[in-house]
Amino acid sequence: MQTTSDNAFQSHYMPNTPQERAEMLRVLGLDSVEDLFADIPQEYRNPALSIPPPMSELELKAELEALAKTNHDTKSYASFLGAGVYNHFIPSLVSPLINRGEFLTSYTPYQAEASQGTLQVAYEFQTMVCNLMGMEVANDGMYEGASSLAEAALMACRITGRGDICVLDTVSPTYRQVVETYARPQGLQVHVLEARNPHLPEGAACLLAQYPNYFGYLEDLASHKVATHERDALLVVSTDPIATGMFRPPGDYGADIVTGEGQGMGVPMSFGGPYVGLFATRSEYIRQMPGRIVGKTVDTDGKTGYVLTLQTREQHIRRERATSNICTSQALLALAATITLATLGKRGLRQVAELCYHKAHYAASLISRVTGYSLPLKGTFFKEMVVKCPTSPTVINERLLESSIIGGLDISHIMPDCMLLCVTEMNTRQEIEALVGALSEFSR
Amino acid sequence: MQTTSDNAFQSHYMPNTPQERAEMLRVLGLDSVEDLFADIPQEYRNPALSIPPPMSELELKAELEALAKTNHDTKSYASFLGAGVYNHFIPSLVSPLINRGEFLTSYTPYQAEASQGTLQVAYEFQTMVCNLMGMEVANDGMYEGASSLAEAALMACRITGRGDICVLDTVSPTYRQVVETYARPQGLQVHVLEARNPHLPEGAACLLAQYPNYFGYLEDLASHKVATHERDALLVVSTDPIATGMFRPPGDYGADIVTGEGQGMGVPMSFGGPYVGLFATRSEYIRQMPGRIVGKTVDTDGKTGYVLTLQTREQHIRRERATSNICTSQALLALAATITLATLGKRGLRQVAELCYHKAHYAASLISRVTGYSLPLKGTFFKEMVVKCPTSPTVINERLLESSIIGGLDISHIMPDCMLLCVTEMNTRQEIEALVGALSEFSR
Amino acid sequence: MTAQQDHRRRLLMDRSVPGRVGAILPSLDVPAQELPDGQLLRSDLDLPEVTEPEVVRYFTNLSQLNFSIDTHFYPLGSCTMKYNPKINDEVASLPGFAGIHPLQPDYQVQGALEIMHHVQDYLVEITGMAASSLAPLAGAQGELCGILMIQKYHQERGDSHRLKMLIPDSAHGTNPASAAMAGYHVVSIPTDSEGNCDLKALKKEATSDLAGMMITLPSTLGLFDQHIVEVCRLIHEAGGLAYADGANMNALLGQVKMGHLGFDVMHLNLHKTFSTPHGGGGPGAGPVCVQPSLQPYLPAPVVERRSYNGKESYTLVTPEKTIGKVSASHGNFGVLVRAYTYIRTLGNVGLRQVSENAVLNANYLLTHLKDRYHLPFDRPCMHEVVLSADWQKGKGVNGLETAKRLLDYGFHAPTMYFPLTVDEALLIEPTETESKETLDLFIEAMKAIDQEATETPDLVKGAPHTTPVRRLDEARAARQPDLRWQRKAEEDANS
Amino acid sequence: MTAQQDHRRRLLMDRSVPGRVGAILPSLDVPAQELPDGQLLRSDLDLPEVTEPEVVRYFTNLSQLNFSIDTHFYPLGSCTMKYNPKINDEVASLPGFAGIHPLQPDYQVQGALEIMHHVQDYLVEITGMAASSLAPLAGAQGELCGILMIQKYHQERGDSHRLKMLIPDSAHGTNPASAAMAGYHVVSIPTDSEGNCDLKALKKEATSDLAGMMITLPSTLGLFDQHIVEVCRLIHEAGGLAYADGANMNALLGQVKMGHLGFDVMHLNLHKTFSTPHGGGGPGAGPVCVQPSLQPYLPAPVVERRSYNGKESYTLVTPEKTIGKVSASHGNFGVLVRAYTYIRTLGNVGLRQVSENAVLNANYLLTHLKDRYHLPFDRPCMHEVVLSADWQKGKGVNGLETAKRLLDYGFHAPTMYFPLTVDEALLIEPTETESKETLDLFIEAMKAIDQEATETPDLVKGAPHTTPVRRLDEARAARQPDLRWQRKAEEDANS
Ligand SMILES: Cc1ncc(COP(=O)(O)O)c(C=O)c1O
Ligand SMILES: Cc1ncc(COP(=O)(O)O)c(C=O)c1O
Repeated sequence: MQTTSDNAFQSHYMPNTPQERAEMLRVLGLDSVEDLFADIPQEYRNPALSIPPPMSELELKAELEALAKTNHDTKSYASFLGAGVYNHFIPSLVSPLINRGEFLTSYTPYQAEASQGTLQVAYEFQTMVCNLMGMEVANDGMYEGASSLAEAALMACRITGRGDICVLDTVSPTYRQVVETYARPQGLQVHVLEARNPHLPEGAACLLAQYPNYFGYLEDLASHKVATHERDALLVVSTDPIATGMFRPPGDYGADIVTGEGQGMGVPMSFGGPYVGLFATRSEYIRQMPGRIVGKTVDTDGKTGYVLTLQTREQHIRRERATSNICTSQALLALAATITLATLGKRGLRQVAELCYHKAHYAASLISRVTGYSLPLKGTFFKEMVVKCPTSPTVINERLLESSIIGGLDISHIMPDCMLLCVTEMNTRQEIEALVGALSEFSR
Repeated sequence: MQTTSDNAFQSHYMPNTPQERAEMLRVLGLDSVEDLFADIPQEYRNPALSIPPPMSELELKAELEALAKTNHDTKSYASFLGAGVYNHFIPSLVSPLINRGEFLTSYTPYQAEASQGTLQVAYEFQTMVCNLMGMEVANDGMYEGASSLAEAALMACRITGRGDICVLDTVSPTYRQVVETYARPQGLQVHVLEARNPHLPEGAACLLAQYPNYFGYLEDLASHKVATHERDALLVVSTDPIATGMFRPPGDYGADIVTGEGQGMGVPMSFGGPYVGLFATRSEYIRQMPGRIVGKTVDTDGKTGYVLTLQTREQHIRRERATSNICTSQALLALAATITLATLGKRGLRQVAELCYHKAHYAASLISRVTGYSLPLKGTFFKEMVVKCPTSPTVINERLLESSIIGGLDISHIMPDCMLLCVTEMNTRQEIEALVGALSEFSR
Repeated sequence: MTAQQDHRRRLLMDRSVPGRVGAILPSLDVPAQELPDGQLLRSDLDLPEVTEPEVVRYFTNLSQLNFSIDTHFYPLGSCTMKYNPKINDEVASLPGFAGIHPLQPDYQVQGALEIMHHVQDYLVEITGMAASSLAPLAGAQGELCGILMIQKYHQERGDSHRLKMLIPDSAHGTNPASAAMAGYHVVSIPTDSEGNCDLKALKKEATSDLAGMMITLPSTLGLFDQHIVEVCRLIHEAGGLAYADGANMNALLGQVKMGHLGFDVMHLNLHKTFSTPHGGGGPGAGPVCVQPSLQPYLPAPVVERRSYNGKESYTLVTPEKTIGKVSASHGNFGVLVRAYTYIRTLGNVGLRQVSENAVLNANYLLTHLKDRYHLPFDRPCMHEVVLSADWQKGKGVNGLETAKRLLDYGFHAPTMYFPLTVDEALLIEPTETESKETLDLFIEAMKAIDQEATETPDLVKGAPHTTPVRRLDEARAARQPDLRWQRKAEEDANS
Repeated sequence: MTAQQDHRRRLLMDRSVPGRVGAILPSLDVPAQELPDGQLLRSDLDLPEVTEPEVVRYFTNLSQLNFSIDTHFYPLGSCTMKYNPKINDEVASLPGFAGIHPLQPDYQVQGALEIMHHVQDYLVEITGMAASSLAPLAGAQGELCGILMIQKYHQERGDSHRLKMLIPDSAHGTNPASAAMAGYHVVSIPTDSEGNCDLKALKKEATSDLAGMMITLPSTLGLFDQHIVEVCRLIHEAGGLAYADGANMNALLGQVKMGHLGFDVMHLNLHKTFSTPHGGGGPGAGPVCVQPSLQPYLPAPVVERRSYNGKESYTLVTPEKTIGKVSASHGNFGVLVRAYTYIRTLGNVGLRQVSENAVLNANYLLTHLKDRYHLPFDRPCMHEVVLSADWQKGKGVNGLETAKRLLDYGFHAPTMYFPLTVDEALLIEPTETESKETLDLFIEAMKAIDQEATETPDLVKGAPHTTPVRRLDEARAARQPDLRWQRKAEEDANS
């Protein structure tokens, strides 16, 4: 049996056996591996390490499966929770494809000739992001939606040479926090403006909007564009790519930078990550764009191939003058999104968007008929809506869980007794009606 | 939205669009696809097809997940059921590797130059089967354990030119049934002999034994070999490959043909299949062996490669004079077994076997101390044993299920009130003790 | 460079280093028990000692040496190499399906039995038969079951003298092999000049010792026998039963039902028509479907639906006069789940489109290639087309070489030299999941090879040139069989 | 032949055929709702129209164009390309982990929070720090967080004039970039002739405007700074804080704890040291670990364990003086599950063996190669060794060409031209999961290339020769950026 005493433990991940270690040390002219660590001051060497001993795969998997079961997941619960992270359909082919070792265990394609798979996928991804957003150029992905928006704000400041970032109050509060984290240290100011009537201060660098906004409603991008243009500022829009399957994309309204959270396109919710940030802009701004960019070129035989390009923007070349510090990004999730979009295709993405739309509106129509509930906001919403409840949404949610329903997000701190409810193509009519039934129990 | 009217339905599996079909028909000089089926008598064409309409992946997956949950599986229940199919550890790497499209979606390697992956795996598999069994040659796998044994009996009759198949009463009753199914039509006789003291009739072709036997105990192969040799008959042994991780293999005892069920080596139980049959014999009998065989050779440049070989035994060449009708076999499961054995390796397989042994014997020692229970059989058992119960095992099993335990097999029809109980490395001490606790409730 | 490439293909036992491990097992959590007599234990076991990373890299690299559906057009005739949907594999591996034991009592596995029952029903509906059994594990085993049913049927009627089984000369090798395994005397029936069963020959052989006839429909020539109803009638007239080899059902889904044409029994190849990945040579599943007359003989078990106190339940039963069991369990359940998923996904409408597109694609190839390759039967084909390379042979390039050359063009080769009745046969089955663009590229390649046969025949004869190995010496493999790794003598001495 | 190969790489939009679909979505099961004003809807969307089989074949073929850990030795320095255990991916995709939403209330996700809490604890234990936050999504974001903590720490103490961040010249580009993003003035500190931080230069810059210094340990030269304790002391003396870039922790696991050496804050690259597959460039995770002084500033959220009525529970909290949030959620949870699984699998004993073997393997390469490649710092290295191709350059072959030639030998190239301070640098990191046989083959290849540089330099200069494409024109890519597929003019006219 495997023992855990130091000498006896031979890991299944490491080939060197004691004999081989001895042989290699002989080549090095050393007595012990210890000698290789001689540069570490003696008094700090070999500290105690209070980590459990090695564990077999069989036992560990059983333990983790048990732990996983303590979570309330979408296989066992109907979920109406959204607010930036969504339970969307993931085609079965995504997992076997992204888990192919050649994609999964390669790295940033620095050696283009040995990385054409990754590189061509990136080119496909950039194409899709541009097309979804209605923009001219896109990068190969960012960490996730919020930091993408933050980086877009920084980019707008670089382009305009200005330091005032305006953000609508209909942008996700969390996204606004992340913008703050990124902007503050550079001495940039973040101003929150009322979305109904945003007055950009003189010298504003940009206006950040979310579309559909945090509350699920379409933002009036056309008039926001006018407002920003008046100030020679840039319009930066964070969008839900699924919404662009049916709604006019931000690029159509003249947005200058468009970002987004790509999670909804083939990436599981995974308690917050890994996801993939989307980032697109106009061609003229490309040299100010953060992130990796892949371009098409030819090899010495004239054959088409792909390479990392415009790298002089990046940290590994430009160092402290880079457009961002981003290095390891979220390539695998960009691959998942690319495969998902390829599978859904032109027609499928629209179908998904329309299913969301109709189901969300159906839910809304039922809920607004339940006494005590109402939809306080007006306008066009996509798959999310604010529902005013007769009592605390947190209390309601506890009750819903008993009916195997994960309710919407409690946003009482923004709008009293309000819940941000999300309905996607994953929610069946039965689930929607069960939700409405359970909500009715609180009606007054 | 997708409709299901015949014309509108465009499947995601088939590329031809209505436009393309029209274009292709134009090339063929035809008006309609119907015309291609003109050879089918008109009155039988286009019958009604009462199959449900097409279904989306999203809905179908949900339906199947719900259906799967109605089954009582080993993720939710501790299982002590064996009798030929076992809950053994499957390393995590097996699934991603066997699901690689290049392995998964290729076929029998008729084009050797385009199938070296599959062929080399087969050569590895044959090597491992030989080494496990202690035999000289092995084929690339059969359907499963029982039909492998049946084919071995037929082979023994061909080799000896005789028609009497003897089988021990300690061989699995199901395996014996399958031998009957295969032997009867050829006019071969199947004789069941008492394992304690088998008297082979004059002119017997072979003796079939199981090792460990159906009841979990080691068969006395040494003396069975003597008995068969006296009659110039062949000793055919069906074995559990995991047992060969610690016990002397049948080949050591002079078995002439060794078969087995490979399921325990990396293949899920899957309610009975797909599994993989093992088949090995002596070199001298190779031309009588059923199944596919892969051999090593060289290419025109002298490079090593692998090919299907000795194909003149097979149905596609020899037709009615073939050694078997087997064509599509279970290659993917042979791959799973090969990967599993490579991963477990010399040391791991022994560890698995020893874990089974110690846990099964621990369980036996506890159970035999519970009033009303006993172990009626004597001898050395591996991971299974017969337990005599105070009441009907079926009744006991119903109760065990309430404690999340799947009990052993009720073999009352063979030995009154007896249960065939199996313990593997997958059963924790806690599970074993819970089983014993639950069994005690029936003690009298 | 070669060192590294050779290294990649080094066998596991040559990679083995004493002391390396590939898995960590749990330590023993119960008191160690007394081991048996040492005589019973094995002293050594030659299995590799390699690490997990090495296992992964070795098998990943090996896989890349294969052509496959996921990477290549694979028009291997008679094999229905169609796309295998990924959802099928995903659902088959759900714990509720992959983690259940075949001997669990019925009440613990109702979901599994329900699926099997549906598959039985769907296959009955698709074939126009009365009942089915999912027990057979592949097409050949389905054939054996079908023949055993015919045999038992005759025996039960006291007709034990019927010892002859007719099989067309174009049949797949499993047909005669299966008939022989059942103890039948196989008589071959020739094909007529139209590619149909030669009725004259059939009539001559339809004698009173006839047990039955096995007919592949469409035949392995890719042709729908124009006299099939007459053929079945003749067999019945002689007191025989008509067996349909349904491995080629991809041509006929929703177009015609075998049961309507006069067949008594048939098998289906689920892995082909219903798209289980072929796994380098299996697993498959070969369910049998029968008319009412043969239902009592079905191989065990079959699933029955029962109503009890108004509650439906499913249970495994043994048909009354069953021919017996052909495996230890209930069939290749994992394959059945895939077939179920496939049928539900495509539905009635989709299944019909499968055969339409499969047949359309094959005829598209036929039309484009028949000027350059000899078409032995010049009429529309079904889902596959048989061509002959005998024109090319005239130029010194045979069918095998033509096929091997296709590998260089990035296509898997068609089935070669089968059916045996066509010289230099190339049996091409494109399937419905391939696109017109792919077919066009294939046509282009076939034409280019024909041209090469004229202009640069040595190029074709030396093919393949671009595969991981060049043409392999099969004769040597058979003459000096090397079938497993063996420790070299000097190593043995050291170990 | 080329047609078929070109076909395989054709872009999705070039494969698109109007009317094809790749997925069937459910039909609407609720009454259709009124659509909004058509003005709000988009009229068209350029996404491909391809089938599921084509998607699978396209991406499968593309994948094969990559080198990867699962297929190749990949000694890319500074990237820790070690084996990524398959169990990690399996458990991360369990429904209980992959199917939970980051905004579910704590009580619904206790299992997830428990894992995060354990990871926090393990990292604290491994680094010898006091607390950690798992929020940063990659190493670079971890750096930014660390620097923002330093910044806020100084600000809270009224030390807002500290605007200078020191960074050794060998540092990874993310270090200066992160410092700049935080608004710092970056000052580069040279490396001395031994490969250590130049203490003289450091002393000169350790002035009262010093905010801190970012030090990679071991450095990107693969060296453990022999005066590291002195370095930290000097920084502290000047009132600055010492930041450790822990991306190279693979060398030090269990050998030494950063917290003991005097560092105040550090980040780890979980995807490197703790083996999350690198995915072609992510995802990663860059947790930060800090001394007590910086704990209140940790990025949000962190997980706390609470005892309530004797019951333990886990909850997400925002540290008191947090620098804020750096993403919308809690970190790359899927990566954290993998790291947890990895740490538990190897355990205390195994983690220590990781660093031992990683360092041993690197030194084995160093010893064998230093005769043929210039070793700028001739002392034992840690987990990676920096060589220079400047001797080869003398023969007319540069580092890039040497690296590209390795691809022909079936090895991924080392990191080239980094660190910037070494001419023609080749940074080689073998990792602990590679075997001696592989290292020997690599050594052989490196020596062969050196010989080729002498004998057949053009062979090396023209490399690679065997990859799917030959040397690519990067200048053209940058000069005429072609960054996405665009419809050709004539197509536009037709569409
Ligand atoms: C026409 C025909 N019949 C029977 C079979 C045998 O089926 P299996 O290979 O599943 O045993 C095949 C398989 O290739 C076939 O093509
Ligand atoms: C030494 C060092 N520091 C920092 C980083 C940045 O980490 P990441 O790529 O995860 O952002 C890297 C990554 O390559 C690195 O090697």
